[in-house]
Amino acid sequence: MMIVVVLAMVLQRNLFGVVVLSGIYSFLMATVLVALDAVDVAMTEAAVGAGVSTVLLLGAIHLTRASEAKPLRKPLLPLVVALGVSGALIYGTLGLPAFSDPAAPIHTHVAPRYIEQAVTETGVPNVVTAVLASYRGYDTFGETIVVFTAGIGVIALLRRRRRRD
Amino acid sequence: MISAQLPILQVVLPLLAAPLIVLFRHPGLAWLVAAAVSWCSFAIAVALFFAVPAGGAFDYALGSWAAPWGIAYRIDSASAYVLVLVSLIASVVVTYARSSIAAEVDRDSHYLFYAMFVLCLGGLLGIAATNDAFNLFVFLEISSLSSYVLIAIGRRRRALHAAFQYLIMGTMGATFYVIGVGLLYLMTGTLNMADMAERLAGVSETRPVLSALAFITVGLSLKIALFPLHFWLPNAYAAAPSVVSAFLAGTATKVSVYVLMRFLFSVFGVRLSLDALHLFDLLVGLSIAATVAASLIALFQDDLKRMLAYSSVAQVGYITLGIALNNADGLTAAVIHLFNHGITKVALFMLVGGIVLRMGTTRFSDMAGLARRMPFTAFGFVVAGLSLIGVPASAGFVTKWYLVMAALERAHWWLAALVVATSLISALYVWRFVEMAYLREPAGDARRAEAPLALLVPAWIMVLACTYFGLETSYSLTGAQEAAAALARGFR
Amino acid sequence: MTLLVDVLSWACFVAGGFFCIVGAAGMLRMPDVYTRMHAASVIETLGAGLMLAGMMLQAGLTLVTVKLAVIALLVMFASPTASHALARAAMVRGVEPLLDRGEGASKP
Amino acid sequence: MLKSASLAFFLFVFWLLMSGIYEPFLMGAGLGSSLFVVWIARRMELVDAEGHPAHLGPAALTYWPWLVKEIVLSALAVTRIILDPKLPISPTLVRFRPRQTTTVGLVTHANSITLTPGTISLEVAPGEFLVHALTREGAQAVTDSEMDRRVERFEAGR
Amino acid sequence: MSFSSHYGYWATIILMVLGLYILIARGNLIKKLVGLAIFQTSVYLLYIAPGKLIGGTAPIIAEQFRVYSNPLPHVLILTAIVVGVATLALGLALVVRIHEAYGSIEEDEIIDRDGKEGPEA
Amino acid sequence: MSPQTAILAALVLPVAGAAGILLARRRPDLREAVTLSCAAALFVLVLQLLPRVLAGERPAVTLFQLLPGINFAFRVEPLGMLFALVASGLWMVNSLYSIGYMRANREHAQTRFYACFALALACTMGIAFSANLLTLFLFYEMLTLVTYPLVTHHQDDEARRGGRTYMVYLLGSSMALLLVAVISTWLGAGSVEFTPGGLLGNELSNGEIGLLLALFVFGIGKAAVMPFHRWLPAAMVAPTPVSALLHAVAVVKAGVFTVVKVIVYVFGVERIAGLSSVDWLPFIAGFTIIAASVVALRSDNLKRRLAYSTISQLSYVVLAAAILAPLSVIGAALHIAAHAVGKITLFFAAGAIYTAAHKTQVSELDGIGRRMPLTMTAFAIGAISMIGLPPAAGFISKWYMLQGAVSGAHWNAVAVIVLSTLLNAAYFLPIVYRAFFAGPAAGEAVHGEAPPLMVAALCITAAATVLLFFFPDVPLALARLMMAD
Amino acid sequence: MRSQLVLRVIAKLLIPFMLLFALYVQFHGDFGPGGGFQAGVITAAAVILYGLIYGLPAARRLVPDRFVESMIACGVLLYGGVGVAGMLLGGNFLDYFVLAADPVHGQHLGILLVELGVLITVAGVMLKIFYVFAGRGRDPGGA
Amino acid sequence: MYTVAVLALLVTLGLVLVRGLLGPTVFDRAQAANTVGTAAVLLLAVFGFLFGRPEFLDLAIIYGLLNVIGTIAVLKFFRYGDLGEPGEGEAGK
Ligand code: NA
Ligand code: NA
Repeated sequence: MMIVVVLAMVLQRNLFGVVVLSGIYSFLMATVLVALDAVDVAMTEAAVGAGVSTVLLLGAIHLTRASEAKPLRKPLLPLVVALGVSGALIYGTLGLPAFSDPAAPIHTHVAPRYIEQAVTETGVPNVVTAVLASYRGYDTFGETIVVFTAGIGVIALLRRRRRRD
Repeated sequence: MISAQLPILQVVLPLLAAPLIVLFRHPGLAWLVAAAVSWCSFAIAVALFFAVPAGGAFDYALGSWAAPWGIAYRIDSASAYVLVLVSLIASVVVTYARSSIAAEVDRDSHYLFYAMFVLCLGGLLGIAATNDAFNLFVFLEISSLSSYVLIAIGRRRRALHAAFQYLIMGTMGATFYVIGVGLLYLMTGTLNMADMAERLAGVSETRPVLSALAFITVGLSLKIALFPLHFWLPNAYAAAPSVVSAFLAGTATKVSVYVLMRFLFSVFGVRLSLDALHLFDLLVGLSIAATVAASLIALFQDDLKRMLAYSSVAQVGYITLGIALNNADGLTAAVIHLFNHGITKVALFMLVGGIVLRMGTTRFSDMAGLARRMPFTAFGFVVAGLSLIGVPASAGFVTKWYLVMAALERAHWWLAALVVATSLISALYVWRFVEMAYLREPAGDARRAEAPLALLVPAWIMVLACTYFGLETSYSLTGAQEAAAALARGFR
Repeated sequence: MTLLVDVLSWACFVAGGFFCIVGAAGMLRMPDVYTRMHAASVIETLGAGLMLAGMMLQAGLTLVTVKLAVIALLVMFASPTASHALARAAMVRGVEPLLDRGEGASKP
Repeated sequence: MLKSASLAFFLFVFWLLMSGIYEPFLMGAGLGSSLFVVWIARRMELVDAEGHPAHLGPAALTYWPWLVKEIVLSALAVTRIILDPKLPISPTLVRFRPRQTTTVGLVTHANSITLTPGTISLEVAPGEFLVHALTREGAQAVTDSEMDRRVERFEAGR
Repeated sequence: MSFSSHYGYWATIILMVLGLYILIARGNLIKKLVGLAIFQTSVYLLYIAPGKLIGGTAPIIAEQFRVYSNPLPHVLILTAIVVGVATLALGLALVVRIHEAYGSIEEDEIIDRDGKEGPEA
Repeated sequence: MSPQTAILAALVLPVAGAAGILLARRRPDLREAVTLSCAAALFVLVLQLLPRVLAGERPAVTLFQLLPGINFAFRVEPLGMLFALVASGLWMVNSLYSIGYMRANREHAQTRFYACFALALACTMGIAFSANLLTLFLFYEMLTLVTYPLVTHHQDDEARRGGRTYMVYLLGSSMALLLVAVISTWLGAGSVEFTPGGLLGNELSNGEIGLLLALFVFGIGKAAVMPFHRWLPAAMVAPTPVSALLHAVAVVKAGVFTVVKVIVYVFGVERIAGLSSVDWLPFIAGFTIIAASVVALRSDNLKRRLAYSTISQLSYVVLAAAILAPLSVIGAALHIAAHAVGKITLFFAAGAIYTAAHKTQVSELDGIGRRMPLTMTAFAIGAISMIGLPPAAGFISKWYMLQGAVSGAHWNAVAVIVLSTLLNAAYFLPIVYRAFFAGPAAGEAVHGEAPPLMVAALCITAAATVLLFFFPDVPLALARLMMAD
Repeated sequence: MRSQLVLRVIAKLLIPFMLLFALYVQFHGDFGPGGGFQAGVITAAAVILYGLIYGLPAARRLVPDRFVESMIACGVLLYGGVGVAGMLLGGNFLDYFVLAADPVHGQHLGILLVELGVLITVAGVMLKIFYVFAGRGRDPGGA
Repeated sequence: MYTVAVLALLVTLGLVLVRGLLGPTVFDRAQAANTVGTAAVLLLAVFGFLFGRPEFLDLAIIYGLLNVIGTIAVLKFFRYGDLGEPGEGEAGK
């Protein structure tokens, strides 16, 4: 279903339509994420995909224009690149452990400690929060900096110049 | 007590300086803060650089969580080397920035510029310091996002599109990297690079690992601007404010190269990365293509900054060639060229900044008689240009020396000759400048208008550094050799 | 007792699912934006309501029911508002409604 | 002020119902958050009869069940139309004058119309509603509706 | 029931191909950014799908559950999402500026306009 | 003064001189006084070292580490001593001449000219005294760079073109070949120190030695072995004192000096004598000698003819060294000095002709000897030295070369030397003949000798050419010492 | 007083609960899905909704630009401050164990504070981006 | 039991999606997006029961909230071609 949406996005030339479709895509993605037990991620994807991105894209379209010119490029090169990349990934994923294999390295190495110890070590039952804010709190610090950078960057780019052009 | 905190301090100081700068909003104060943290970081990096050989690598557990569970910093000879390079260049550039951006960035954006600058610096230092593959991605993005802004912050409209191109390519590169790290994570269950290297031993030639290698290499090559994935770089460097070109040319691609080396040599291990995939032939081919093609393109540029940018693409070829040669001397050449090319390019871009300030142009044809108008700038450009060529007694020469040694050790005579022959093309474009600046009469106003001292002095410090590190190599070279050894040794 | 609740909520789910599908089918069948909105509102009212009711039955008198009620309220308040807003926007942007030209149709 | 206190009360109750964890820290956080939100809401000038129609509480008890019944009935009607192979629709626009005087009343009426399948309010203004109906019958039902009367009563707080 | 099978990676791969295709094939800058975003989201499934354990539940510890899915990929992807939206914001800001400067957001037109004027523009 | 101090002073003095010249740029007299006194001081400094070297001392000084295992170091051995003596001595004379030439022709940018000249001398001293290949290479490249502004002095299109050729050939050959050769040496022998008897042990095979030699010989583009000779005529766009410097004192001599030094101190004459893989070198050198002579014969432009003569003469040195007979190597060393004084005389004369008569072509020189008797007499002496006839210095060096060739039974080399002598005569003697015996063309402008400083300079070098024939003791002693080390 | 009516009333009803819900998500991130980022987005969304309905100037009056910029900076500083506090109390950067006498308590406190930092920065950035995008084109002076 | 609901919702989702893809006007798409949102809210709620984790309800609430905002943003965009202008009432039109 998601793939159909994305295909439609490829074809859609009205940028507004693309935005709406990307909102739908986000909803679907979030649903799938919930099905995969990633509730925190789903919540974030919902907040970002359905909320922030939509408003951002709408704002940008408002400030520019709403439809795409006819694609002039030849589709061959992009297709080759895309297929090449996917080929590499197919090659790689074919050797991965089977889905939901409890003996896979990711389930046996670092993660068990989080699940077994996080509550006693941090007192936080949501392991995702515990890992996010404490075990890998530095990543989240970096993430906050990324958000900060984007915010300040947008200010820097779109602040009004005293002297216009 | 405080010395144990040095690894994190040098990264966090710039990062935390950014919000302070945003709070202050005052351009002068912003500069002061940015300069202070840059120099602090430099001092810390130097301290670490000298402490590592004595006391071994520093491990720093963030949040006091032990390594594979928490994020760890690890400063060994290689990372210390890169930290020194980045913070040195940042310190000199930020000192220079004050007068330079006055001409190229609106005054009420200055504080934003400095905020972005320290963010970029912190991001780059974080990349070099971290031992966690995903944390590396986060810091890669910090530095990337801030560099997009830095490129676009000037007044040239070209910069906008260049920054956009860079954003697309940079994000693609980073995403490729994340895919690669994801595959590695799925195969090893860990994100800590040392742990990963250890656990990869058991699964080294499986398909996901090879695929991960490919994704990480391609992703980082995008960031490095390895030919033919380079096309974003000339636009970006040419359109950015000079001080930004100087800073990024000296640091951003260098740090990405370091990451590539880290992965190829320390994480995947040479046997896998270079031997199993025939990466050697590919890398050698690309490197030579990069050096020759980009140098030739540089030769025909009508814009001084574009010329320098293409030259950067070419010089990256030397670094990757050193990597591909995959012996002690080759790796030393690659590492030392990070430094040598870093300081050389910084010097050149800083001098160009002075030219932009005084002449308002970087068009080649406007450089006629530049030596008459800006003698010190022109002469500095020539001296740094010689380092770009790799003339003896310049920093660039040391690289050539080791590169040729590495090629000869592998009994590739043709490669050795080719390496040095390609410097000739760089000689040609440097010489184009020489002829233009010295052997032509200025078109219009020929009055002397040298760049202000605030620009000239930092630029000349770098110019002299180009010569100094060509003659006296004990720090740069010993450091590079140790760094190369550390990379090859991995995390053991 | 639990059996009764199960049967009831089962019925709610089946009925809710039915109305959802019908509404969706209506969205496909209807000829223009405005009429499709009518179809959509079947999903948002009866479909959603019955499903939520089924879940509330399952949850019993717990905080989960309260949250379900919050969702129901949200749907109740938000959906008509959104539909109204959309219909208005379409109107203002000049999307002409397909009108029945038979007798008795009042002039807008 | 009274409205603020009432809003704070409602918010806090909302918090407690959502939370389900009744330890002192979280309850304190809930109280603090409620007060904080009230403060912001006052700054936003949201706390007025429109924004916090607490006075309508009792009336809702009689209005809503009726509305639910209406919704079910019209939903069934629309379902029948959709399932009918001929798709017997007769889209109609009607303009009429509602009786409500307050904004809350108008909005309640308008949203009730929209919520009822088969009708959508297009323009909502005091003294003038524009409604799109799926069928002529639906339009008829809206113009001289019981809903109008009931909303009026609801608005009055009865 | 499970929504993803052993071939969960295929979704990743197809999304990635489509995202990359939009990114490279399209000249409209906003469309490019959308493609970039899709390309980035494809990574989410690559990380998260293998973290799922059938019979497991979301990694929020509670009495009645024993098996939990791997929380680490969730944490990583949370960060990746945030990074993605930050990039999107910045990219869109650039697009807006580009539109103001060039009057167009089609790459070909922009390159055209750059070509006509010297490098000084 | 200790010899170490003298070595360093010899390096620093010209640099300081250049700085002084720049500082005195507003006062031409002071500037030229600085140049002259600097040149004299340098000569004295170098002379100071001479007795010690002759006494068998090898003063050395090490400054710092360039690369691990390779220092920035100097060591004075006889060949370097000889080269330094020639270079510093001729700088004095050249300075005298330059002052006259530059003033008479009202050249622009004279400060730059003198400063670069001084810097070139500093590089030359560096080359002469280098203790190892890398240090030598460093100064070798710097010499290219500092002479570039001299070559392009006129700053017109022709100068730019010439300068470009100059740079491409010299920088190109040295970077692509010489550097590789140096590094190969380092890798092969583990050292780049100049060692009496050669530093190559038995690490390299016959073929590798041949390849290495080729890298060196062609990499040292300044030696102008064909096909790396094109830069030399191209550099003729420069003012005549520069040509004199390039062709007599600094650049080309640095080239052949390096070739000889490499053969003697890197390969070792005895080590490679008899190796089949080095046999090609005499042929290349011989070919260069003959071919360049033929080109010279066909050139009407005087400076161009001199330039091709230089190419030919340089290959004498290469040929002599390549024969690998001790006597011929001595001849090679001597020829560095002999050719220097002779060729500088010729160029001085050419410059004097240009200054006084504004003539550049051989065919215009009819009867000029009557107006400029001193100049043309000096020219004749220089020509005799080039041909290798007594009583000029060229005879001595050629004599040693022939002796070496004969003793080693290199009959090809003998034939080349004989044939080229004839060719030399064929392109030099007609000039002398025209100058003194042909009648001047009608309507010739009346002129006399060039300015006295120029004439004085060329008389001094002409005299030196003759004196060196009669008193070859010092160069000969140094050349013998080199072989005896 | 025409078409905005429905939206205005609904927004008035909704916004306070949205804000409270944001804080709920923030404080319950330890126990369920949610945390600083999501809470920040919802907070900003509430203000954005206000701005959409009552106009950008009203939103700017409510949360002025300077204040938003300070928020952006302060959130990061709060997060970093917790990290530095860990260092000053004898631990490593972001060491929460040392924040309180009881290590688990310290962890709890640390997590709470850094999540708050995230909330503040994210809300500020989202809001600022909305201001900048929405305000471009017509209203002079801003940013 | 929940499976029935999930299946029904998925079918609904699919059908609505088709409308979203077909358009033809942007308002059709927006309506479709809104309905997808509603269906997603329900789906998430059902998931909560299916997996026995009521935490998901919070998620559903967030969806509901953001769905409204997104739709209103769309309205503002198409009503006024702008996101930041005050409503007509405030502007005093
Ligand atoms: Na959380
Ligand atoms: Na309705």
